[in-house]
Amino acid sequence: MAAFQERWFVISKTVLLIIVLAPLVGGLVAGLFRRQVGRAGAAAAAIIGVALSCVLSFWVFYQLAWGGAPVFNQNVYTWVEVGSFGMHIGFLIDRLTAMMMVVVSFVSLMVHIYTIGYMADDDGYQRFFSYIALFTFSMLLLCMANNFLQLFIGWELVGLASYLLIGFWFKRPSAVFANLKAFLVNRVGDWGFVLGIAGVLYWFGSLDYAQVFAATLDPVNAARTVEIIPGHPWSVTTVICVCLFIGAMGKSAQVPLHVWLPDSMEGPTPISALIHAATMVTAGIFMVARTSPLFELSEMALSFVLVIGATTALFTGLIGIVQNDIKRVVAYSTLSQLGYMTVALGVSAYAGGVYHLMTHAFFKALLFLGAGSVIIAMHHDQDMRRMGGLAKYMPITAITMWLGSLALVAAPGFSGFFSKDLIIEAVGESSRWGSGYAYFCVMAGVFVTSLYSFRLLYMTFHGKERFVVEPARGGAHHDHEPGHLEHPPRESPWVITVPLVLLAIPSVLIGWSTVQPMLFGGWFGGSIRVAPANDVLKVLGQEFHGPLAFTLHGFTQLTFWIALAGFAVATWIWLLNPGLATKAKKTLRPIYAMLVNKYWVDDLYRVLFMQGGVGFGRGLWKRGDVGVIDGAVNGSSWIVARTAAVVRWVQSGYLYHYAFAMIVGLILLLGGLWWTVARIAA
Amino acid sequence: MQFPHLLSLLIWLPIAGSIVVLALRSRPEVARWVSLAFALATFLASLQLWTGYDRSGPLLQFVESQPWIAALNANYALGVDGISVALIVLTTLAHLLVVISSWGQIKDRVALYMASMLAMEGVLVGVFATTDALLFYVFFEAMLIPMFLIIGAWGGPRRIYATLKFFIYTFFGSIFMLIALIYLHLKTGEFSLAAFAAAPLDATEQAWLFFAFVAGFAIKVPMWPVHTWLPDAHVEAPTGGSVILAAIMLKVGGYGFIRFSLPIVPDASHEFAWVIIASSLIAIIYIGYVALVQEDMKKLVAYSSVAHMAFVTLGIFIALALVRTHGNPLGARLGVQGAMVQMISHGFVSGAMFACIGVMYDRLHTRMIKDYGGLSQPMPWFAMFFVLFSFANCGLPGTSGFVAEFMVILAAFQDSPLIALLAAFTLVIGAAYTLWLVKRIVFGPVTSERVAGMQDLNPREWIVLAVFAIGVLAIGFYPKPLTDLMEPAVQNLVQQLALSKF
Amino acid sequence: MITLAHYLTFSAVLLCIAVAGIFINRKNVIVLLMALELLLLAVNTNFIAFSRFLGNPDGQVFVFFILAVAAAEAAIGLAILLVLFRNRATINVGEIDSLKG
Amino acid sequence: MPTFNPADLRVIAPELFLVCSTFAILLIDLFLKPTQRHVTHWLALLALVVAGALVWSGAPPMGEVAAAFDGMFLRDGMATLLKLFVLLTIALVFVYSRPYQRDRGLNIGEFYLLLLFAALGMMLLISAGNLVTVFLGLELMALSSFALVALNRDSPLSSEAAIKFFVLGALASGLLLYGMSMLYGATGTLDLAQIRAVSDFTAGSPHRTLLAFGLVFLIVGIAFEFGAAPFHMWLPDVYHGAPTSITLFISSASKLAAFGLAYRLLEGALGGLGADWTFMLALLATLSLAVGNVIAIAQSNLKRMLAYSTISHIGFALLGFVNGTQQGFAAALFYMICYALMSTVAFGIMMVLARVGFEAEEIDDFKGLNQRNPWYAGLMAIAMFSLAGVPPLWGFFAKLMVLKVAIDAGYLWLAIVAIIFAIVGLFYYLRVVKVMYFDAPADDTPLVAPADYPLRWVLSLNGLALLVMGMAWSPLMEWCTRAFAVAG
Repeated sequence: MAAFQERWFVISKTVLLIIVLAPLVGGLVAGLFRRQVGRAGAAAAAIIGVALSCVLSFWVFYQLAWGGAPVFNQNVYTWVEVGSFGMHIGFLIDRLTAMMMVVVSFVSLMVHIYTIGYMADDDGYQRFFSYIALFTFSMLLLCMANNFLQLFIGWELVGLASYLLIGFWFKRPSAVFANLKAFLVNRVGDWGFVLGIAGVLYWFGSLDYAQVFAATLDPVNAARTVEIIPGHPWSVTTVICVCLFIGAMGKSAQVPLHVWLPDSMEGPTPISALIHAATMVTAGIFMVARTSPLFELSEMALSFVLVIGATTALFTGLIGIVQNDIKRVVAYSTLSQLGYMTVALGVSAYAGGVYHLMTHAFFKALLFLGAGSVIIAMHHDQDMRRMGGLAKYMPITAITMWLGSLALVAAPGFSGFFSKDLIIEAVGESSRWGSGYAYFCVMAGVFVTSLYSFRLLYMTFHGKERFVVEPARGGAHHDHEPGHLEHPPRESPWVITVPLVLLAIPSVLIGWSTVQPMLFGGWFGGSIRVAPANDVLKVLGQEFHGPLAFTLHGFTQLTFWIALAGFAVATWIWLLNPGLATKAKKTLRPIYAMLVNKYWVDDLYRVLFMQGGVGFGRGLWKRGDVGVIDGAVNGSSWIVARTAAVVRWVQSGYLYHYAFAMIVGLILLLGGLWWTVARIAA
Repeated sequence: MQFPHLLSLLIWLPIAGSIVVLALRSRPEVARWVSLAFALATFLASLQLWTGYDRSGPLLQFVESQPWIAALNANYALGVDGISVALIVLTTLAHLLVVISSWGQIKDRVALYMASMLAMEGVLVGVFATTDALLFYVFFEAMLIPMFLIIGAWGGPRRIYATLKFFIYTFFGSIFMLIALIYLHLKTGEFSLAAFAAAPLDATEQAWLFFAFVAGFAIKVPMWPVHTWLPDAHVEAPTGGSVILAAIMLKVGGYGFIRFSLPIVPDASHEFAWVIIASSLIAIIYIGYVALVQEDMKKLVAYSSVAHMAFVTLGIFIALALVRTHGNPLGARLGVQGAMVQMISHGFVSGAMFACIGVMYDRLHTRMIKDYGGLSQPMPWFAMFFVLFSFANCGLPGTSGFVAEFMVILAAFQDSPLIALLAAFTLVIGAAYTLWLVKRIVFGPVTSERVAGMQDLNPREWIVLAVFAIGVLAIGFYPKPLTDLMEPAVQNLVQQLALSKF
Repeated sequence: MITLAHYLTFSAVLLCIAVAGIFINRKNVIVLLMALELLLLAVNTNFIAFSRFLGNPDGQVFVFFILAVAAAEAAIGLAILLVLFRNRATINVGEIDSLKG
Repeated sequence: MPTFNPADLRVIAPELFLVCSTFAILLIDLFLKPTQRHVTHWLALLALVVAGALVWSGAPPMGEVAAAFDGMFLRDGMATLLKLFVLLTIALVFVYSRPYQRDRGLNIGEFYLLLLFAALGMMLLISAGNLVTVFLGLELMALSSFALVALNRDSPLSSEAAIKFFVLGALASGLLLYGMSMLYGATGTLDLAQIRAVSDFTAGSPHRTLLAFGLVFLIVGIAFEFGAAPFHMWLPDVYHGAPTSITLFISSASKLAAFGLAYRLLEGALGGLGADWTFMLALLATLSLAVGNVIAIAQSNLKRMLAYSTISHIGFALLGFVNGTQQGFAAALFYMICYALMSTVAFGIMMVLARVGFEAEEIDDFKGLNQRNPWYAGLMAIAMFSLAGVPPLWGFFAKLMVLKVAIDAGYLWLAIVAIIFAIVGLFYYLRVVKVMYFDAPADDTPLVAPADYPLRWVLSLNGLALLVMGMAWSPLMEWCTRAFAVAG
């Protein structure tokens, strides 16, 4: 029995390798052998791979959560070894990782299945499967890393997958613009991230999590400072954490590096759900939680995190109110929710952040997939102004979207309620610099979230039908005007609705069973380290008396009433009084303009970095390289050639000039003689 | 069983091949096959270096030595350490690929082209294999001749300007190095690198020698601001020439820094490391911006080569600062290793990029970015390779480009976070110019009828690009065999750096 | 009293006249030949004077050689002059400038 | 009391043989019909070969000097080496120019005889131990050269070149003689070794001023023979105007002989004034490098370009002289030999390509040569790269050696000047390669070399030698070094 226990409840490296590699293999088969395996084969390969890793992830999760398996921390192979700097590829599997693995592989599996239906008509079917399988591989690599190197490798590879998927419809100029933008903005974050990693290696002497986190316990390391600008000693942990967090800002789309995420909606909807809502964008959150021992050492870095997160939570949510593209609304909602998670990190409620990450992954994936379902029904039209009243045509989608939205607005009892309310309360508890501002932002954010969520539901599923159904006029399938459908919208096939339902279940229920252990029960164990003085969750935990009590208590909270106010306003404007919105638009023109133009941040970046960069480059090229450097190079050869052309006429052809030259030479030599004699005499 | 004079074989086999090929000028088809046979034989022979090299110590291996010039006490002395082995294998591989890829590209004076390539191969192997400074110099300069011919005879419209610029520019730099070598010879009475390294030199001497070496190697690398020959040479060179130029010839500069500047004038190298570091950082940022706005894709990749090679010089000279100023030999090793990996990696990546551009050029006969667009539709395989190499070019993990840049940035941080900050800007700007290129060429709607009619890769091109891709990915995912190969040599070098010559 | 210095000065003056004759003359090649003879005369004067004042006959022997060679030189010079005249119909120094640059 | 010693005849056996055979050829040639001119050709070659054999076989052991006629005639290691190469280059002139001369109706006895006389003069000059023999050798060489330049009697350019060469040459030898008279006046002897003995101990004496004054004039003469700036003015015009075969001779054998002249006078006679003449030579070297390399760029005529290139090479060779030691002379001699054999290739190929009515002397005449005749294009490219001093060709190592000795002597600045101008010079050599390889031929027909197999083979060997010597020049360099062992 003991032997069985040992075998059964010890995480095996082979299993982990299969978890990581199965999607990769599936992806490679789907991608490289697309002709040989065909559409069905590619889908099967990718899905089998992801399903395998999903099942095994659940198994590992089970081993850790209930089987009492010890934390797994082993290197698979050494990547580079320079003296005692070893850089490895390896796995650290603790509960935090296991949770991420489950979330990633489960959502990914759902999306894979959904894709069968969503992409059914697309020429790039196999390619799509290979990309999302590749993404799953990369994301798992990222989550399961036991060191910063592998974290960064996964980090960049998910960026690659995101790039490829945003630009999946590469014939669309907007898509290839968006994927470039996404990658470059992420690279700005990575610029910081890589410096953070360099700092970790330099000051902690290793890239291995375990060694680094052990070293953070040494007060010497915590107190160390560096003077990057002479005369200003900064704590090295602050430098490292700020740098790392800049990476997270890129990947998790925090202000001011958020600009790529709305544009990334150019990609097919399944990947918006998978990458740009559930998993990849939360990598930054995960990374901060993972490196909590470092962040805990720097109050300043956490304040930075807090302020950035709070700003993102409120201000990107506001933009969501004025969007008409259904996916963009959800995208801005994602930005806002990422802000919430970041705020949680900023107040040291790492578990809260991660918890919200998990619940958000489910309901946001649900919302995106639901939006995708709507989009299919509308024949790839995403404009909500041409929807309305869809609930009666596609009930499953409508219901699941409602459930997801309720989770999003933190309706008591839904999963989002547990995670978000706790974040807000944790902010309220915190006394960190910036927490006042953050508290205001997250509170206001509740209203905003409620507003845009219900606006979306009303504009899409309820009210007047704003599309026209007209039978096919013999034209090709795609060439009809926006808002004109050949046949009435209809519910999506099962490959689409089943994932919706499967995602709706955790969106609604998961909070009940998990909130107690994960947030207050120390479920994460050593994965997350919080300094006792910062532990706001512990304070909250003292008042926590089970999920039911918490839910009931939720109805009495300010946040609930704020959300309800948002619901009321949304109902008033978009359901009961259509036309009010237009009026409001006119009266609040400056604010509306600001929101529609996304605070002009995109324009600023375009002028400053795109046009500015190109102009700067052209200046350097034309003035610097061609003008100065080549000017000097070609100029010197020009001077030589000119000199030659002139000096050659000293050779005039006349004998007497030649003789004269000899006499000059003679005199020169006599001069030389005089000079040497004088020198010798001296 | 090891061939007794393996290094000599690697030098002279291709040169002999070039003579044989030259004799076949009236039969181009035979000339192609014969050159392929020679290139393949050389490559296979060079694999023996890889397998037979004893990785346990820094000693030179496969040593050969014959008296060469009694009057100067110069020897025909060969010997390799891990760094040389890696570069030699890269050289023979790149030449093999070039011979294959130029199969259909070169139709005029095939024998002369192939002969130039083979001669170049021998000379380049010689550069990396010799341990005698004079012999090094001879090889160092001799490589100009075949490249001069290749660019001038098979190049683009401005080939004459480009090839003369290339030749005179590089000659200009190296001739100062010659003076330095003569000076060292007069000082030591020998030409062996070991003797030079052991020569006592005071600060003034070292400073002069250092700048003489810099003149030679910086132009070859090329470093800012003496890089302007490279874009012109690349743009005009035929594909094979560009590949060799980028993949191998530029490495000679970095190799020279490792073999000459660091061991012979360590103190001056340390004193003036800031010059090189500053120049490297300027190259990374300035050249990045310049690359961004290029309209000619070869020029773009050429500029990106300059920026990438800056990581080589940065890694090498950061090491000095680390050893001497910070007493951090471990960081120094990381920097030098990074620089060396960058040399190999850049060999694959830039070689592959130029091969890709060659594929496009063969079809449309233009290198202007605006003439392309939406290639992924007519040429999906090509698009896949091109995107892969582009990501390698901007240092995506999993490709070789990442390994080196990562290591150099890590090392640079140990010297100064500010240097690392500037160096790491390559993450942004490198991605910007590379991926913008990808966006304009590979993605988007097909821009013209001519693009729509482009054929996807033929098997020959496919093989070449696949080999490059394997190299890029292998180093990217598992660089350890490569770094292990070079580690003893790097360690030895760093130990030497710590020793001042005063 | 005529000293060595006088001879040397004399020969130096001859030399200067000869040289001047070569590079100031812009007319006739024959004059050049004459100037060259003058040059050799300056040298001969030097040798004889030195020989006389050193009491060493070697210099005078040398002078005989110089005279003999000068004759040969003049012969060749005139021959070339003839060829030149035949080809160009001029012996004006100022017109002999097709080779230049 | 000096008496005639029959053993002296053994010392001058090569010269004696050459004199006798030249006269014999002179007589034989009188009786030959123009169609039988090849007899003269082969006899002349035979004479050179036998003379060479005699030089070689009778050579004194290295480091020893065999003197004849009271030291008027010296036979040392340097003489042996230099004479062999002089004879070799003249033999090359014969071989290379036969078709060229024949095509132009210049394959006449005078050509061979004058060259043989010039060879004799050079040998005498090289072995001179006395100012008289220096003078005689020099004049024999110079007078023959004047006549050779005018050999093509119908060419206005040739005659113009000849008259310029003659007037300036006579001026230079006049000035040289004037300098010799000063030497004589200062030392009371015409014997080089005795002058040397005096010159070694003149510091502070009034003789010294006189010697130094004479030295200046000697240097004028030497520089003229070399063609060092600013005494180079004759050189481009003569190269250009003379038939290519004669240009070949002047650029190769004459320059070797000039080395002999310089060595005998500067080191043999005035070694004690080394400090004075090294500086003057350094000045000349600088000027030569500058003038030669810069003006060559502007040339469109290959012969003229090579003339300026010669001037620059003389500048390089003088770098060896400024060292003023055994090593320095050895390097300079090595350089001159190398240069002579490079220029034989270049001019040889020009003659191979020339046709009746077509001189192949404009650079543009070489357009697309690679397509028309790849072999000679290759040889020409080798010659050009070698002249430019690009490794692994011989020319590079010659430059290396002189740079080395110059730096060794403390003339670092001069070495740097030299390399900077070498870069300038690179441009015009590369231009020739560019024209041959990169330009389209004006005429696509293959250009076949004359069916003269000795010419083809020897020229090819000569060209390949530049490549092979790049790897195996060590023995020759050692020979050069030993040639100067204890010679002074």
